[in-house]
Amino acid sequence: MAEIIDLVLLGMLAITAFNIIFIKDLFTVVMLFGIYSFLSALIFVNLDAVDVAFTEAAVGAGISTVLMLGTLALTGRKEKASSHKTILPLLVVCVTGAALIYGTLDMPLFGDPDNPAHQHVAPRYIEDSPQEIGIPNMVTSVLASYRAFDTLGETAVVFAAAIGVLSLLGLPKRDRATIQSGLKSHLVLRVVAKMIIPLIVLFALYVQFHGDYGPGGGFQAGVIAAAALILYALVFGLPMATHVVPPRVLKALAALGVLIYAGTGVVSLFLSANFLDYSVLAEDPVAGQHIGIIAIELGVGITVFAAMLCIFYAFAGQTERKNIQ
Amino acid sequence: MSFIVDHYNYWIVVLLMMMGFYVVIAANNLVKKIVGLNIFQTSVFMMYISIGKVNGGSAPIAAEGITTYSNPLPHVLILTAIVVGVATTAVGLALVVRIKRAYGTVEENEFEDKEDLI
Amino acid sequence: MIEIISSVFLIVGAFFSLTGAVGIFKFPDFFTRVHAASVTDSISTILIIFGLILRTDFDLVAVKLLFILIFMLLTSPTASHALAKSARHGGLLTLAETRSDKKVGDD
Amino acid sequence: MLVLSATCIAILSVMALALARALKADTVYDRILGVNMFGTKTALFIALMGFLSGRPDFLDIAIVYALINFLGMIAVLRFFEYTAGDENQEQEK
Repeated sequence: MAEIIDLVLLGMLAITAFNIIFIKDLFTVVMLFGIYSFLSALIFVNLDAVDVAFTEAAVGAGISTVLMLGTLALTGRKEKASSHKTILPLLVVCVTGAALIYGTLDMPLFGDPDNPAHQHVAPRYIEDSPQEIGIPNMVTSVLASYRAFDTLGETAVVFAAAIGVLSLLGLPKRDRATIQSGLKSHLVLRVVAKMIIPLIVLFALYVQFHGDYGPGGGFQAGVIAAAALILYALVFGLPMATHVVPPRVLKALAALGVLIYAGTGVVSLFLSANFLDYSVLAEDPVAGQHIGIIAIELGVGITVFAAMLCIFYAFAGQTERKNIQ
Repeated sequence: MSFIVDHYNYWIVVLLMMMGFYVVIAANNLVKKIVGLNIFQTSVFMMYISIGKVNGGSAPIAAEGITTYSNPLPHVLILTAIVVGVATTAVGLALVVRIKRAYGTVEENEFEDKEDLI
Repeated sequence: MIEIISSVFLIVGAFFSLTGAVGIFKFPDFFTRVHAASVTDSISTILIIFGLILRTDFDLVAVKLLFILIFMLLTSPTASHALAKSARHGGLLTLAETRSDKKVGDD
Repeated sequence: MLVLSATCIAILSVMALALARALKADTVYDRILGVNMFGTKTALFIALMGFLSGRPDFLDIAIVYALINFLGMIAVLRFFEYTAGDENQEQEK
């Protein structure tokens, strides 16, 4: 059954991607890209990667689509006819594809338990991490403890991307609240949005702190919390949203998250252990690991939330500015 | 037959990668190029996750009565890669917005006529 | 017994969602198509989620399913409503209106 | 188990039909309708898949799907209201 589902989903994915190539209306392209993200997340669920699916659904389908729509609002939705010759790109792509397919012939079989990728460190993570770290979700323990350096780097990249977008576009001024925006005429929508936004924030908190036991964690929780405020901004207008969470606070929060993460590492340094080795944070090493993971997941969540919301504010601020002119 | 069953996942992933790659090099519009880049990126993610799958395995969250788990390592790598991917996409889109403001167009072939404006 | 009830719920829910999918192709104009999609969406969500709840041990999983149900029952009709309103606002006409327009045009 | 599989296949075919609608649509609103239907059915499909694989504790993903689908719809509507004004202005010019 899982194989059939996999095949059908991959087929739909290929059809969607194939259509994206030929459609000239960029708005449709972005909508299809949303479907594409949803489908790939479904495939991740089917291949047992629940955490990855969680992230792809929230980030890929949610935030990417919103940002792309914001860009389209500024740049126009029609793609002009291409002047490129299509032969050369097609040739390059076919040669690359043929080389890769030739490469896959030597790949280990799909789903084979003797695959070399499963022989090296994975057995250790699977067998020892529930005892060593004390939490059932192996992805979280690898992400936040064994490979904590890597995750620190990723968090810093997200932070840097937010800085990059801000330096390119700038944040909206806070007291420009005079412009009319938001979906004023949709009364039902406004009422329902008011009802579900608290639910979303609650769910984000659940994901943040339940990430040790089920799928979830700081990355996903940050994005979901940002999605709640993006929804608020879309329905009630950007000025209202910047009133609730001012951009100034977001800048501080984005830095604070990275600081919490790195600070946890420094604390463990002071307790005469390695950087980001949480075992010394409490008397019992397992409890120490747990404290450390909660702390750094919190840092990740705060940074991702603030960075995503900053990026959204920057794009939304641009569209509002265009509206005035 | 078993050869196809053992490899079809990789082949479709390569196909998706080719489509994304084609959009990146053949499309004129910068926004579409970024969409293509995202398709390419997702296909790479799928490749990793396919490698991590174990037949008869289950999601790598410890539970009673389950003995085989899929490999958690690719999941970790891809989880962070997705978030970083959207962050870089955001930077790319921000650049597109600035290009639109500076040149008045996001079509690649129209920049050449406007080079003297810089 | 519970198993059978749950199966009935699931099958009826799947049937309704299939009718909805047929509806978005077969109905003549956009507003009837929204109708087909949104009504069957709600009913099939209710039936399938209830069918699944009966298969749980009534623990956290059942609560999560209920949460999904509440969430989807709030958002899905709202989205359909907003979409239809937006289409109306954007100047889309119903089939009857298009016909009467044509008649006026013919005269 | 058989019933679950059958329901899964039914939902999967509904998703395929919704995708077809999103790809081949008369108006742009039909396209959005297809995408929206696809999203809600995907959320249901995830819930079903959890039961099918015997680990139903991953329903959080279905919640995220429902949420993101709604967010996407609102973003699209907002985009419409926004660009509609633009097009009117262009016509006036």
